[in-house]
Amino acid sequence: MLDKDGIARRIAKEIKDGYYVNLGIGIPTLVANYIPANLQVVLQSENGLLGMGPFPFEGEEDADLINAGKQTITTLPGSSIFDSALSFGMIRSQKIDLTILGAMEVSENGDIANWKIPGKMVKGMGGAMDLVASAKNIIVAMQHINKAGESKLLPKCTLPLTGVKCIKKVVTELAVLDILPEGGFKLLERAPGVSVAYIRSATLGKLYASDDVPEMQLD
Amino acid sequence: MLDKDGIARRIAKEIKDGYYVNLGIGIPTLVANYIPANLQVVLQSENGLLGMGPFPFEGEEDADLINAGKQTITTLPGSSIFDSALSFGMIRSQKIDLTILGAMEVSENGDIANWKIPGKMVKGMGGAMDLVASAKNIIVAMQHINKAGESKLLPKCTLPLTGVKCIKKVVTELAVLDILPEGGFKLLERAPGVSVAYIRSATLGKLYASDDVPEMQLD
Amino acid sequence: MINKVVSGADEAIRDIAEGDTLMLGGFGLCGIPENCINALVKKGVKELTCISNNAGIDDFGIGLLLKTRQVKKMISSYVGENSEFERQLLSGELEVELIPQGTLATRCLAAGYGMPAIFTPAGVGTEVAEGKETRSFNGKEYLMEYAFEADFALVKAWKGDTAGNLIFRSTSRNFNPVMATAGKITIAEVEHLVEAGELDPDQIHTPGVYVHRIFQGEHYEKRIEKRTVRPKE
Amino acid sequence: MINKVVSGADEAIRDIAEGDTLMLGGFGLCGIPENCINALVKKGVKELTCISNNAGIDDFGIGLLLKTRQVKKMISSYVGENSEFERQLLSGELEVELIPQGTLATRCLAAGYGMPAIFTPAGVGTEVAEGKETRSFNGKEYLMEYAFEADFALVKAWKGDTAGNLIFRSTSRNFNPVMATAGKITIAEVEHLVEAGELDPDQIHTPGVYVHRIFQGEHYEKRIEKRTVRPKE
Repeated sequence: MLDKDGIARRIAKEIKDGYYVNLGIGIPTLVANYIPANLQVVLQSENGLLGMGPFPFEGEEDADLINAGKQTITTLPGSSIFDSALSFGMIRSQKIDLTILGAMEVSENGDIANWKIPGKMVKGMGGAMDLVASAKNIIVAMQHINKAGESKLLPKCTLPLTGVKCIKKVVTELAVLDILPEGGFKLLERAPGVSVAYIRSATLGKLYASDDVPEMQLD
Repeated sequence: MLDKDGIARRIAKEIKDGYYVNLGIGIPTLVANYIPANLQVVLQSENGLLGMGPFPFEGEEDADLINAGKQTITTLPGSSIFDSALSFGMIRSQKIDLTILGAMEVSENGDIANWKIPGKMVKGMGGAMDLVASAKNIIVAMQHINKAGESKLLPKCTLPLTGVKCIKKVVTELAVLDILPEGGFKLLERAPGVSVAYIRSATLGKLYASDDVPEMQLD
Repeated sequence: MINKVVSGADEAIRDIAEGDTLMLGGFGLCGIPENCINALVKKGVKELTCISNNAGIDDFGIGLLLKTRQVKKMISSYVGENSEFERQLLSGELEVELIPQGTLATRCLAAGYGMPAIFTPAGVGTEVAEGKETRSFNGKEYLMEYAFEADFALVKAWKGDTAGNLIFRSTSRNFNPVMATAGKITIAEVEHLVEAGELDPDQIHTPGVYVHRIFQGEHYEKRIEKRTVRPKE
Repeated sequence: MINKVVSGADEAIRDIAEGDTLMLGGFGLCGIPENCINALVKKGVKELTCISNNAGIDDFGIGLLLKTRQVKKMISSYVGENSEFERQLLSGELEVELIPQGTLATRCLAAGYGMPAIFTPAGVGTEVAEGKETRSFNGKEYLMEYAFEADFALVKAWKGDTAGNLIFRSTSRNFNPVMATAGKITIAEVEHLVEAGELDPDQIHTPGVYVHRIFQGEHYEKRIEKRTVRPKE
């Protein structure tokens, strides 16, 4: 079973040379730590920055330079700044190659719910609805089962949706799964030490899995 | 009867302090020469400039700095440069207080034709259709009668239209006229030495004129 | 050029009236019109509808206007950093309309560019789409969303000149330029107000035609919401 | 950052093929992609559809492509400065679609901003509106116009860096930034190519994400179409 950093490490392997990537809040943010140094990759922050760098050194924080999670950050050589309209313009026009974000639930037809729990204070969808509706390539980083032990990979989402039929890949503490165009989760890789049977038991949505699904390589 | 500069001088009197103004090609361009120096007025050029200044001094032409008529020009302190989309954005959102342009024909309901003569080589509408469709305040600078002696202020335009029901004021070599919301030209001023009768004979569209219409004051 | 300078925040916001709709620039606490907000608190004008990506925190930004109960309705994409906000929302004192961040930005853009409506895929198939017109283009479904109408846009820039031209600094740009284009009256507060001619025309983010009033702000706090750092190596 | 640099115009346009649709930046002869046009003439690729505000003059700009009969169709707002153009148009060799300048710019914007269609009042009630959907908003009529699709956008900037970020100079900006956002492949030629990090992130007009290939152009002529001057006082 993977911890959060393990999920981030596995997702980082999906990032290809020359990608522009948008990382959501939570586990996705950790992915930045595992992008191989030899790849040319640019991180977009939807508040208006391409080329997000690491956190600033202590004492060098700049209140005018934050990411979409409102954290102080830095720029890199080649960074560019733009306004919110152009930022979502490039998202809608699919200039961002890969979007990684968290989810509360994902369904077997690719729907995602990650912004609202009825009865709880609703904080808002931020940029998530724009990202999932527009991105050509979305990976969801999430826990396979919630704290009550229930599957979050479902036949149908129970929570209010963020987007429909948009998710193509899910990485959890247990597995890497594709969502098939015709519906259903296809098990691609098992987390180290996790059995297909266990993944099957933890997946409420339709699961396609051969018995010889390989174990993830995290190197 | 006014010459072209006279028409430009009369139109310049319509410009108020604090106006952003777009001047078309031809007589409208001349208006810039007659804007009183004590007024704060900014000229927009729709190729992407606010704050158009005079022609450059000889030897100081800059190929990168032209107006919508492709003439070399200068900027002024406080000028700004922007792209074509924002330029027409500010035109559509009515940030330009006054548009002055030429016309081949104007009709009594405010239609204008100024871009195409069937049978002749058609060069294109440029920005004219955007300007007439969006501007809140348009003055047409034109000749009252064409070279064949025919009126260009008509019941209905005969040439392909540039815009419909958009012109509110016309200044010609003979007169200043408003176009009434209910239709018809209302004679406001006569050019020096021109009679109401003559203007009536030169206007094919419906003309409303009292016998004591005043003569223009040009300074 | 046309001089847009006013003496300060109080003069700039003098005619904002009960029931008005305001746009306020900024993302979180970054690039918010601090002086205008403080002046609105002082003026006490009520029943405001505020279009702003976020709602500030309890003791800064729009949070100050919430504390004084001047806000009737918030139109935002994310409002989660504010306990007074939560209290008023749950008690029904405050109306909230949550809309996707890109839709928020693009509805401002639409207003500034004179486009009455735009199409976006954001929210298709979700509760955001309820009651909205949808339309397919090239096999993909879009929502039609309308341009915002705001009585006033309040924006904060780094530098501005007397002609109203604005330059923003780093990610404090965010919603400010699009909102600046979208207000019926746009008020800009700047950290550095300079004479017309001191800014390079090529570097101006918001042309002065969109700005109706400009003033030099005072005592910028520029609070940091989430200070994240790494140790010096 | 991602390095977008190619060796020159020939490499940049290597895969532009017969029948492709191109956007070409510039207004008149101001800010046109001179090097790309010359390379296209050399390559001889034919049957091009060119989206460009103007069509150059007989011996410069897109006029060069017309002379070699490489252009099947022009989509422009104003084409009047070119006798070869006129000849081909009258003889039926060249197809021309004239559209309002603001519509041209906004259809590029729409593509770059991922908006499938926009509404504009330009052309309502004229022959431009023929066959187009109209719609009323707040009592005013608009045409629905579609985003452009272009295989390649060819733009010319003043400065650019290896990451593809662009800065334009003065009114040579014009259509270049909106077209840069709108091409499936965007090729930028620049007068000054610098290393990533040499441009101020706040001053970049076109973020590098929109630019796929960049190169330093050579021998810029930058011809002036209408030299207008005043005598030195």
